[in-house]
Amino acid sequence: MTFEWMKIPFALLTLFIVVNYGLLLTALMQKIAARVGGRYGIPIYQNYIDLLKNYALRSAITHGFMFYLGPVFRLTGGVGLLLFVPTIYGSAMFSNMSFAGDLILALYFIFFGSLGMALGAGESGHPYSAIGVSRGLSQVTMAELPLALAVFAIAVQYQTLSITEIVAAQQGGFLHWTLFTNPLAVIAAMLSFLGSMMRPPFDVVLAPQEIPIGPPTEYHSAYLALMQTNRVIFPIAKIVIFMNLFFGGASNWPVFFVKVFAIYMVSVLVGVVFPRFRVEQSIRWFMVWAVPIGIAAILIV
Amino acid sequence: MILVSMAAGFLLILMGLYGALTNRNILRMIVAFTIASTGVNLVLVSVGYLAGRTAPILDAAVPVADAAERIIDPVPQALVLTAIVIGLGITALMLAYAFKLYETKRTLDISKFTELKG
Amino acid sequence: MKDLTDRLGTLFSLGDITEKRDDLAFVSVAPDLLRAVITHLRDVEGFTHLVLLTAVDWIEGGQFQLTYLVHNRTRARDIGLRVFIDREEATMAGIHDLWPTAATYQRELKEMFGIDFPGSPRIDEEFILEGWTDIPPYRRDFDTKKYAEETYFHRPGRETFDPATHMKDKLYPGEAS
Amino acid sequence: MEAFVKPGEKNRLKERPERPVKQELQPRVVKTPDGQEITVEPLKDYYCEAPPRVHPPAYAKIVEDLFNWARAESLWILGFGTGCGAIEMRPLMTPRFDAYRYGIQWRPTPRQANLFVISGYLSVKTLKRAIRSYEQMQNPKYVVGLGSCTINGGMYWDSYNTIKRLDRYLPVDLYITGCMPRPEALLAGFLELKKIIKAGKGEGANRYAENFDWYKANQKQVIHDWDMPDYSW
Amino acid sequence: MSPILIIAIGLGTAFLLAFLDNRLRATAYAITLVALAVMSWIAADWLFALSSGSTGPVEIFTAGTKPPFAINLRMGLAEAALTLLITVTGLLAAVFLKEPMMRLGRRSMAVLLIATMSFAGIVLTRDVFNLFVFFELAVISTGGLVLLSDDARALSAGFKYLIVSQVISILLLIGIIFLYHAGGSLNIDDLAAASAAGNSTVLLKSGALAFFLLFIALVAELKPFPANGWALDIYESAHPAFSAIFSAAAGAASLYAVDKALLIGGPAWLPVATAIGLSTFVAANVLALSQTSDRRLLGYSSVAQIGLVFAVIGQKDLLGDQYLFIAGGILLAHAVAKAGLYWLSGTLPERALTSWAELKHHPVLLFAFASFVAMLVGLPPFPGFYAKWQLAHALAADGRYLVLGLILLGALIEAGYLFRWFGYALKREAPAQQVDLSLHKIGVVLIAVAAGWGLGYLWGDLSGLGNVLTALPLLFALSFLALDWLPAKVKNAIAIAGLVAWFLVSYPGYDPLRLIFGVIILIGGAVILLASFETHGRRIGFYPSAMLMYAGLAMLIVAEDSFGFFAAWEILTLGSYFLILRGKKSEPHALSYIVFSLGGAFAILAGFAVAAQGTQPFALQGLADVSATFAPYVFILLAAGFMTKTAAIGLHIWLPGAHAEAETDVSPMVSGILLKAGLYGFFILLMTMGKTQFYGVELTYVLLWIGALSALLGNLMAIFQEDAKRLLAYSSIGQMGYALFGLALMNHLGWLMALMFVINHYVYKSMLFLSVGGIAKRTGTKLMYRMGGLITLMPLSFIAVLVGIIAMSGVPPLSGFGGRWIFYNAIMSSDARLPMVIIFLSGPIAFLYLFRLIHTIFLGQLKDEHRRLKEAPFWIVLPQMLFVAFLIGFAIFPGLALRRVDAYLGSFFPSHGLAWEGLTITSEYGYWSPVSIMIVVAVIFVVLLAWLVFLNHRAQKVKQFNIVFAAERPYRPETTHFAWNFFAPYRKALGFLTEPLVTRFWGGITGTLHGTADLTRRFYTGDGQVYAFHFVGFVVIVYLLSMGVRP
Repeated sequence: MTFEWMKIPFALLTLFIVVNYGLLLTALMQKIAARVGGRYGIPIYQNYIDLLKNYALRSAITHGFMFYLGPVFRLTGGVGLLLFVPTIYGSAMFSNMSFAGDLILALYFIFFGSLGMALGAGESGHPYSAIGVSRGLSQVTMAELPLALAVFAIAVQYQTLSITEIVAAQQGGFLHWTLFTNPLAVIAAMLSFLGSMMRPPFDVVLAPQEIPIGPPTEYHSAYLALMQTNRVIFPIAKIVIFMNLFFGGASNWPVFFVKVFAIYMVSVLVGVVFPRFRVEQSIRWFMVWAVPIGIAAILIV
Repeated sequence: MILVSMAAGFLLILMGLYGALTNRNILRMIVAFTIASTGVNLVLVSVGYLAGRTAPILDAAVPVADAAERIIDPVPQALVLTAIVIGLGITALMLAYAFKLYETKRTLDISKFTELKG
Repeated sequence: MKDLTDRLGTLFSLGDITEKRDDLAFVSVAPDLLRAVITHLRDVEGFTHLVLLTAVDWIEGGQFQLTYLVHNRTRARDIGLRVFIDREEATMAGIHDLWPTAATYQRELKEMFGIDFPGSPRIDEEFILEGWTDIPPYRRDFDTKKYAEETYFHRPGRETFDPATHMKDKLYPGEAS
Repeated sequence: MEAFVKPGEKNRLKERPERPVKQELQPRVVKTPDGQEITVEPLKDYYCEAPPRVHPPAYAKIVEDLFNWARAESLWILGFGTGCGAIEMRPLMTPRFDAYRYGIQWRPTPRQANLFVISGYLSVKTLKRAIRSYEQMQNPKYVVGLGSCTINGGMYWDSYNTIKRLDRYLPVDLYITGCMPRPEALLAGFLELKKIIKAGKGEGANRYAENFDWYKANQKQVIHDWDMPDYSW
Repeated sequence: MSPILIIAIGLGTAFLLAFLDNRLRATAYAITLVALAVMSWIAADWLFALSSGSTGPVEIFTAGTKPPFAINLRMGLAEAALTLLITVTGLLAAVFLKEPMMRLGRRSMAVLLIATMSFAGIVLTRDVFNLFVFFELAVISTGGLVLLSDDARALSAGFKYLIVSQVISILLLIGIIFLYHAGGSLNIDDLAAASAAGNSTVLLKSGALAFFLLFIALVAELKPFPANGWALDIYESAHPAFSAIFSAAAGAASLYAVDKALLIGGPAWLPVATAIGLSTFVAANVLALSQTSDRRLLGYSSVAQIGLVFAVIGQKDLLGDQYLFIAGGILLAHAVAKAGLYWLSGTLPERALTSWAELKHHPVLLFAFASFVAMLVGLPPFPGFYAKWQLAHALAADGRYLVLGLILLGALIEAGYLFRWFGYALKREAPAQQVDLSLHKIGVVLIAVAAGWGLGYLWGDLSGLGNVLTALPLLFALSFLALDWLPAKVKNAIAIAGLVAWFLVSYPGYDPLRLIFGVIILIGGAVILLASFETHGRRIGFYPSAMLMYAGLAMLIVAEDSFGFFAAWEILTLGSYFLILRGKKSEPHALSYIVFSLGGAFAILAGFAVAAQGTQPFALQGLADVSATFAPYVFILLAAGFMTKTAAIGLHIWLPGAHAEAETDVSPMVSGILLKAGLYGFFILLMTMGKTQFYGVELTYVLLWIGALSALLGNLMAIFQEDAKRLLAYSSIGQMGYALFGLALMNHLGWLMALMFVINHYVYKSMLFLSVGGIAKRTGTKLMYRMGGLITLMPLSFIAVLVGIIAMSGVPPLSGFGGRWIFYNAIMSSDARLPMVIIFLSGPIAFLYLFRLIHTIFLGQLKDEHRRLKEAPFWIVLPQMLFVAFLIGFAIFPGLALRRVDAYLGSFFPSHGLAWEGLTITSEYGYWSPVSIMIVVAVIFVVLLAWLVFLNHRAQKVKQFNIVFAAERPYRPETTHFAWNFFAPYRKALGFLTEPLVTRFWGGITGTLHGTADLTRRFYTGDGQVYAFHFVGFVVIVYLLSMGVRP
């Protein structure tokens, strides 16, 4: 795999598809959550409007250099993550920029956006931003652990760190998926997934009403719009990793849509049923439930 | 005879040591040490004594030629002499100390001189 | 309740005693006696809870009436101590050392009535009103309507009714008032 | 809208004596680590002093119409309940009324909200906070006055401590009458607001910026201890 | 000239003085000095003659006849050396004692002469009774000289001394006479010959008892624990010049007397000597821990050192021809240092240890103090160092591990209190007192210093292992002592030039591994030194210390044999100790650093000694061939030693304070560079010894766990720090844990990762320490919550920290990610799964403290007092910018540094290497293309930034309080800056892991030691009679024990 100029239009195409799918998907998920609560919910196109409105706001303020760059970091993290992971299995073009690095790159690039965001939020000087970041970082350390264990387990299982090869190893029927060949790792990873989706019970980072909404308290207008854009790309990019590692990947777009939807649903289903954990509670929860499963996963492969 | 004097010597040493280690009065300690060193001297002499021989003084009575057979071992005698002299020196020094100690604190109780410890 | 007021009467020289209910009585106390009485009530009679501290402006008599309402949790009864102080020199000794919450009441009274409690914490800070420059608004010589008219923009065209006549007119339009 | 506000209308109210600036906002001398003494002027050093700007609409009408449509369909309300009306707002989130259907949602921070619902009477003390919050919202932004208290003082018309006409202090786009208006009335009001916005008439923020001095004078008229910069960015 | 003249001159002059008019004091004093000088000259003459081989040992027969009929003296090499020591000490003491002697007149001078003469006599004589006579003369003259003191308490001390001496002399005389009775001679050699020949009468029955009495009486003169209270009182209260004699001359003489006596007793008595010596060494050192008076502490130390030499005498059977070298090395180092310290104490009017703080105003005296302390502890380049090295090897070769262990333990305790004292001198508030700077006193001290260094050179030459003092780097470092009068900027330029030049000279000899370390140490060191251009004035003491550390490091990586390695290790430890001690509040931390480091160094010494099994010199490569019996022990000892330097968890408690309290430019040196010494050690260890089993446990597996735990706990503790430099220090513990983990993986990529950590950690930790240091310089605090919002004022520092934390947290696209990528590839081929769980956890935790660092310092609310701050000084920013450039370059082209190393590591681990093709680096499992990552990220970033600027270019710049604050407004920056206890919920959840158990453990150990010392002190009641009892009891116990163990 190497770079070809043709990859750029395909990367943009991927981005376009994912943004649109993400906007609709997020709205759909909100609708589903609303239905659980007995509400009708937002229109399916509401996210487009919100995004457009925020991009169209006329005024903006800035707290400084890092504040300005924060959303850029954030969205770069999302877009980069999406592009560093092969989207469609078997398509040289939709493997995008995955020639730049393997699974490890993807796992560590997740932090890129968070770091920039945290810095930007920090420069806003708002204490709630800092509190939110503190909570988010605290929670993510423990939430990431089961994922790291699961990833290590399957990397050992397939003896490779290349995402493409991991997907390749799962082809030939759904029974070859990691989900069935290494269920413990998948369970551990999915528990970790819950923790990283900013949905209940792990949404104390944003905690609306309590610390307004945590890190982005000061963000607005186009900054917020960039972050909203990321908010639709980033979960999908993350889900793509999960899909590739655990659920056999996707060899075409329809399968991609279905699988992403299904995985996303997991966090939504959990989210609508459970109340919010405090940070130390969620850390303990991960330590007690997710980490042992992850350890078991790496011990038995 | 030798045994008696040696035993007496050791007895004196023990008495001296006992006295020196149990008496709190500095002067009594010095006296006790003098007794002990007398005992030491006695032991010294009795070790060198050989029954039936004469003092190791080479004069007309004891010609050089047969000195080895007739005199007792001269070395302990010499040692005793030296030891007595040295003992005297130390006793004098101790007495001088005792005097000075008494001057500073007007007491001769050894257990009162414990500014330095630990 | 009677037993309590009797007991109090033997210890302190009390003023009027009004028994409102079985579990509520009001006693008038001289300002310099208040502290003794209320401490006694708190420490001996078990009135551990300061329910409220409020004031009434008896402008006609030139007096402020302070009411200290204390509550006995175990016996479930209240006693109110009434203290009358001079309206012109409105100063009273605070009880914030007995109940820390009293400081807040005292702050409010300072702001709303202009009754001073020297030594009470933050007594001179603004409480509800920010930047108030007029006479304290709860004093009866403060004309709130006039103040509002002078201070705030009013929307013209507003009608006001006396609620009683208005309802009477509305419900029984035929009857002469 | 002009029916509500006549900017420039002369103040005919009693002048109040000036109050000195609060202690904590007065300049103070601070010692730096290397021993110099510098003066910190809180109002100047901590706050941006720039006045608000008028932000013109997009140069192309069609674009502005699109934007206005989006703004109208995406009303983000600041979660700030000023009076008893706040209690009438909550049911809007419930299944019974479900305001989310109309693109309405609540934001906890003024930075991200563009609709400020003044839900009931405003005491002078709250007015100060409401102004601050309003100014921290981003242009374009809308104000809806809820209930008679915001219109003419309502039952507090003769109170020494509540304002009687909101539109003298903030550029109100819409009043919803009632004491209190029920949630249905609120929904109806919001739909009306959408029409206003779509018609390109929701320019309260620009109106506020244009008549900033007038608004500010009115505000300072009642808020005697003005302990903030003129515009809270 | 005949050696007997030494005695004759001493005696004769003393007599002569008696006839001199008491008013002619100056004359008398001159005569005394001349007499002592002549005595010294005779001894020196003999020493020269004997050591050059121009003459052999001679016997002098006093009465013209041979023994037993006359007394004979002997002048051999040892005697000559000791006599010289004694006479020179006497001479210097006489110089030092000028004022009291002139005041007290000729008698005091005569007594001094007698004392010197009698100590020399004790050394020279071969006759037991003559020995007794000299001892008694020594007692009498001591009794006299004690009174020279200004201290009124000396009187009672002298008397106590006399009491015990009386008991001793009784025992001695009885012993002598019965020995004579049994052996028929008073001559030591005759008696020894008789006993060696198995002559029944000598060592049987009464003979044995007789020897015991003689032996124990002589041993008593060594002041063995616990029968030594009297001697300590003398040490404490006598005039320091006399205490010097008492410690150096009397101690040496008594030791030699015992040594001679043991000729009679034969090897059977050596274990007794060992036991008494060792127990005295350890116990006296423990007791010294709780002393507060300088002279009493020195007394305990003297007792301990003499005990050590006595223990060495106990190893005489083992040491063979090295005996004199070892015993002499320790004894001379002790004598010179102790005399020097006593003399130094004579220049200070107050007795509290802390009152030595006055010395800090006198760099020369401070240097003297440091030299003496190093001499006593046995650090290079002093004789004790070589002696200890040889001793350890001899002991280990013979399997006397207990002796070795106790000696090292005692030495460690001794180092503890001596360095603590040195710390007082440098860091405590000096009391209002004047150092007595009389030329003759200072001169005497300086002569002792010179003697120490001279002996160091001599011993280095004699050791046959390579003279440390001839190593070029060390000489370069020491030359800064002479250059210390230059302005700091000039010295800095010289230092940088020296480092670079040495690198240029030496790098052709490095293999790729050493090259990486070499670049970091020398070039990296030079870059950090750029920051030192910031300082003004002369910065006395900084450059010798820093360059000493660099010299040690430079010598470490070129060391081929264990001795060179160890010497370099000690040098760098010492240099870094002085460097760390320079920090404002670093006194306790520097102390724990040196104690841990020396503990580690002793472990290394023991490890090498066990490994060498007597082979000298022992090439480092030889570690590969250590027999399976010893291998695990060697591995454990060396690993423990290296772990004290890398501050692995459990041995880490010195690090945070030491790094955090150091000066701005010192922190990066000790963190970025010094820690690498430990890693280098591990490289050597693992390269040679590889996997080693200990009772079935794979030791590298244990290291894996230790590394993982260090990573986790180091990181975890870092996130709870409020002090920025402390945070970085704890983070170093974690980072070193990672590197250790990588090494312990024992595969190709693990090592590559460790190397990558070596490079990366140097760069970003140096950068961060400099940055934080620069900020601390400007803000005047290191507490993060007192900073905030500095981004606009110090943008360059911010960029450095930003780049540093991106690199450190392993977020692409900077170089930290490369480390993580290699790490994952490395663990893929490892079987150890469980420790990885911990490593996985510690990665994200690092993110926490890094964010905290950048957030609380640069973001958030700017404080009032910081409003006018300027960017950190140019010279502090410059290296940071170099590091930033390097980090970015290294991120794009890691191959420049790693490719060769990768190939080199292939010679150890052929499999699992990396393939470097074009822009992509490929491992067996995955691939990584740094350039592509950089480009993709940069393109996306720039596009999005352009988009945002397009939308938002008119954004209003607002100020710090323009935030939404729940409709309120902030009042003060302090209360608006969320910084203190930043990770409070984390503390709730995982704070239990950071309970300071380790600190408590080590605190418990030192507490127990101090408690023991305090308890034992109570035996020293100060009552002379009790001391006599102690002695008698000691005699009885030793008798019972020694008779019990002997047939």
